[in-house]
Amino acid sequence: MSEITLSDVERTLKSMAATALRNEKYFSDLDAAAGDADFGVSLASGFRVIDNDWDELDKSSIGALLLKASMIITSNTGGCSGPIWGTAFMRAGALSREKGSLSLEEIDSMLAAAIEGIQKRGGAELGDKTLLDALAPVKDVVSSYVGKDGVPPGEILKEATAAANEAIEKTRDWVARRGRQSFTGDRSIGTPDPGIVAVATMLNDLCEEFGVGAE
Amino acid sequence: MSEITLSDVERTLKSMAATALRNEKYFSDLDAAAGDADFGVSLASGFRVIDNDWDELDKSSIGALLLKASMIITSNTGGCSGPIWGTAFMRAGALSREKGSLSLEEIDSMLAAAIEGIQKRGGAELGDKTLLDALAPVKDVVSSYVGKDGVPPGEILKEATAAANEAIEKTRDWVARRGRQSFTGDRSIGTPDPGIVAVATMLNDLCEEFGVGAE
Amino acid sequence: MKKFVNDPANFVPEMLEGVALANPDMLGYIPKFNIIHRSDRPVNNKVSVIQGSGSGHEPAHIMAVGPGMLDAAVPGNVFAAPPMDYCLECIRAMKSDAGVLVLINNYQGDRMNWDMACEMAEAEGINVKSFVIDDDVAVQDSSYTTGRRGVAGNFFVIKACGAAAERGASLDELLTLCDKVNSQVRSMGVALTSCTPPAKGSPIFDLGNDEMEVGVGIHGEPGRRRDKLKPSDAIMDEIFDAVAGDIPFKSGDKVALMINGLGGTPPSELYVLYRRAAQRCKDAGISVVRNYVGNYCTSLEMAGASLTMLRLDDQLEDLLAAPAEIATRVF
Amino acid sequence: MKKFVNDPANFVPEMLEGVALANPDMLGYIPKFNIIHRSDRPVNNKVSVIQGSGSGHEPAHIMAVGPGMLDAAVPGNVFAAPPMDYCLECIRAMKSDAGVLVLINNYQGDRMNWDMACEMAEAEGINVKSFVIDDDVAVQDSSYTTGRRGVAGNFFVIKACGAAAERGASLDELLTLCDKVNSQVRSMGVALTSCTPPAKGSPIFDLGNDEMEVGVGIHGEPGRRRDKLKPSDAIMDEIFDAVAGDIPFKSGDKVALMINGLGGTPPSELYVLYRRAAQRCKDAGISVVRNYVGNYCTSLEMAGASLTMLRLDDQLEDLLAAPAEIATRVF
Ligand SMILES: Nc1ncnc2c1ncn2[C@@H]1O[C@H](COP(=O)(O)OP(=O)(O)O)[C@@H](O)[C@H]1O
Ligand SMILES: Nc1ncnc2c1ncn2[C@@H]1O[C@H](COP(=O)(O)OP(=O)(O)O)[C@@H](O)[C@H]1O
Ligand SMILES: [Mg+2]
Ligand SMILES: [Mg+2]
Ligand SMILES: [Mg+2]
Ligand SMILES: [Mg+2]
Repeated sequence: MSEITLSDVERTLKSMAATALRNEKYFSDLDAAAGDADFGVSLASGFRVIDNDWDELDKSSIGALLLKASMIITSNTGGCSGPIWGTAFMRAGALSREKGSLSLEEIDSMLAAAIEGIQKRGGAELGDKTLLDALAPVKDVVSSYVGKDGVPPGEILKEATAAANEAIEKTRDWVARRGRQSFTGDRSIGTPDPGIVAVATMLNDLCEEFGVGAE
Repeated sequence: MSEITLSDVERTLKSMAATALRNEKYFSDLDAAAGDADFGVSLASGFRVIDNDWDELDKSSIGALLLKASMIITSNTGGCSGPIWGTAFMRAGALSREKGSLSLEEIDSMLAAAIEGIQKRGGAELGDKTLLDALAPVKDVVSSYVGKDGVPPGEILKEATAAANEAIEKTRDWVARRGRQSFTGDRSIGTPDPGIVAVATMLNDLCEEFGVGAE
Repeated sequence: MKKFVNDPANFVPEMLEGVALANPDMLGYIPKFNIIHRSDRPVNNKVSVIQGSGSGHEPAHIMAVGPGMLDAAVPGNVFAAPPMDYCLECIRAMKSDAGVLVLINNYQGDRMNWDMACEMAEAEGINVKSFVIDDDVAVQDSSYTTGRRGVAGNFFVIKACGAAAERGASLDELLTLCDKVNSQVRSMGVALTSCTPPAKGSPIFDLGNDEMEVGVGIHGEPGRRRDKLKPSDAIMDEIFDAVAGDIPFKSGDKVALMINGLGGTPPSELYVLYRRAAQRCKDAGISVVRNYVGNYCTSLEMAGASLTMLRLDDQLEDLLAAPAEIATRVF
Repeated sequence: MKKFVNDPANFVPEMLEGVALANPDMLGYIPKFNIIHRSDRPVNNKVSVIQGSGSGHEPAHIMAVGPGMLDAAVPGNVFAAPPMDYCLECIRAMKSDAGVLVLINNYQGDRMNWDMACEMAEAEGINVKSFVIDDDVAVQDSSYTTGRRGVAGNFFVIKACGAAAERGASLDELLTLCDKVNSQVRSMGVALTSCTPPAKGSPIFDLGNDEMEVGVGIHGEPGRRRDKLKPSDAIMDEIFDAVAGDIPFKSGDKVALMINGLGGTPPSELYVLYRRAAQRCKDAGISVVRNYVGNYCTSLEMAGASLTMLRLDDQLEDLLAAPAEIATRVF
């Protein structure tokens, strides 16, 4: 795989912010099914600041940008999403501090660190029906290509996106055990987890951004 | 006209009570259009006691019965309806104290006294879109037969009922100037006054009770 | 009907029983006549201040009974003035050598029942006087001959009279005070939803999702006008103009400012409204020396709010600040 | 959306501005971080007691700030825990040599943001401890790993700690007290309607006309179970059994009994519920020495109510009776 550049990361972050803003209402509505209808608002509140302050953000390195994003999210996002997403960006940023580009192996480590950070922060395990259940299969796809040469990044993104999309359906009938929806117990069965949908939607939009997919 | 007996008055009062009870919800719903939806409940609360305590009521004379009814209504009916209906029965009862039967002329005087009492009590005038606008045409019908011999009471009741029924439609587009509906101003236009409907409904049921009408 | 209710016919008695059970020391309860009264009243050297109106306005008036406020309240059915007998029994129960003051909100039903009861009580030798409150600027068209309604401004009359009575004011002095408060207080309300009397079982009126009722009273009756729902500030601007423009309130005035919730509107929204009202006062040079944000005089669970402004002088400011104690525990 | 709201994005700040404008002397306001605090706090010889959770629970927690209650509150958006920065700034603003006590209701979002903020504050040398409240018996299935929610029982923890802190209790003593209150308090709620967060603009869930949600929390989330609407007494019986059966409360116990309205339920219905709860206590030999009927911890305008029972000993009874002052004026 060719390296992922700072510019790619910038496009990725901008695209994620756009996804969060565009889907603010949709994500909140998803959270209404078994939760408290604030996920879209919360997610958008951090990404809105990233979007607004984009020109002033420190883009001296990939890590600098991700750590700045982490701080913005943590400062501006309430609910579960601030700590969860803020921690993910912090962990990923810590592993890419001075970097101007990333190998697939590095991306794999960053995903692993983000997942581990989220687990530490919120105590969730795989199977608790949280966005971890989308991130883990995404990381698995990335891991499976580490060490394999010549695979275009777009292909990997496409496959990772498919894995996230599958996670939505696969987890739909699970019981939520974390966040506000966990209190409704079995009633979370049958409704997709908003965090998982958000991860998948961001990946789908990324495919669009990088002109991948649409077969 | 033949005389109206104590037994006729008893049947009349029982029939009025039945009408009030049967239409509790309907009369409240009518009051909802421009008022506060309590007319049916209020009217029923007094007549319910009359109905329940029927066997114990003093039926030694027409006046005794009507005064007892007045007391029960006044004690148990809130809102405008307690004072209005209580006063009407009191005035009518005062004119029939020791009587065992009534001439048409006496009935005419009792209606006049009831109307005057209601006006004194609540300050309403004809045209204010209150039950006075049903009672007045009813009294006019009765008055028109005073002194005329040989008219069966049923005929007079029928004509009086028609006058009350007409009052509903005639006053529908008036502006209410008394009671809770008066506060909504012009918005009472187009909805019938619940008090007028109640008077008309009682008369219609009386026709049934006495086997009049149904031509 | 989305309500905690058993048999709707027992709604009011069960509520009153609940109030009595919750305040065994402070309040007395006479079930037969719906009377809630201070258990330490009447006393002979203090005027008894009482009120009775329909139920459905809670905390008014039953939760306004206590030292420095009402001596007794006698509610009727939901939105229906209490029957004459209830009024009369309440006067009798609260009779005092210093007299009984009946505070009546200006509704025909309330007035007629209380007028009859006062007449009877007087005939029994009880010294009783009544005062009629009419603060609602939504109702001012002279063609509506019953005049203005009494709405949340009533609260200020109760508070001022309650405090003055506690300090030994005579019945005549209290009547003068009533007149002063009533002449200086103005209100207007807006409803966003209707409400459902338990006995009716369905909402009194229907309101579209984008509509509001302007100029509502407190009996669930529709307002003077239906309008499109507007942003909160625009709604406050409209009722502020109507209320402040009525006496009118002027630059330099000191006022008590009340945002009264009609029952179903949460405090968050009431404070959004208060913010604008306070800004408008500031812009107009009116100084808010005391404020009230909460549910004081409601229409069951109606969503909506009203604005009340009372112009203060030193006497009124002092009376509003006087201690009082009622059966509502906030902490 | 039937609400008094301007731009929904400004709903919380405008509410807070309203609260600040209404209490210029008593409360300070730090707009950047949604902080409402006693203007005379912090002082160095008293532990500061603070809380921050989502908005939409008013009067909790912003209207619980005042002498004898909270020193500061820091709300997030509607139903969303405040961002970590807000929590940290609140700790900083209230820091005192005696320490800072953070009262957290048991929600993942609240816990994570406060945990992070407390860690950072400690790193700055601030003496801060937190306590997690979880009184909701509706959530007890061990398979739900976040455990019970904190709901209206929170109020009693605030009141007890607020009073004890005022009397000079140390941070450690307060933590012991928190533990005592939390172990003796149980709650459960029922919703008759959903509620509408301003930013969402429509109800969180739909409920049929004859349905209720049993076991709701205070964040507009649905309950544990949907059921047919029942008469008020039957509803109270169900939640009373769940609450009283949990510790369990026993004959001879002294309790504080709270009927908490969820926002859209008027006092009349709350007293109908109280009546039954009081009867049930009496039948069970449980003596109610203090009661609370009103809106303490709400879900915006949700119609519904919860029952909270706190078992009292002399210490708790004394602390609940201690004076307090908050920014809610009831008369
Ligand atoms: N402990 C956790 N670990 C990982 N993800 C979580 C956790 N709790 C919640 N989430 C994710 O966050 C989403 C909900 O976030 P949000 O609505 O902001 O929080 P809350 O549930 O407190 O309202 C869930 O859909 C889930 O994917
Ligand atoms: N002053 C009055 N004089 C005569 N009838 C009246 C008067 N006020 C009201 N009514 C009659 O009473 C009816 C309403 O009664 P009710 O609903 O009990 O009183 P309220 O308007 O106080 O709720 C009206 O429809 C009208 O016919
Ligand atoms: Mg949520
Ligand atoms: Mg009526
Ligand atoms: Mg009425
Ligand atoms: Mg939330």
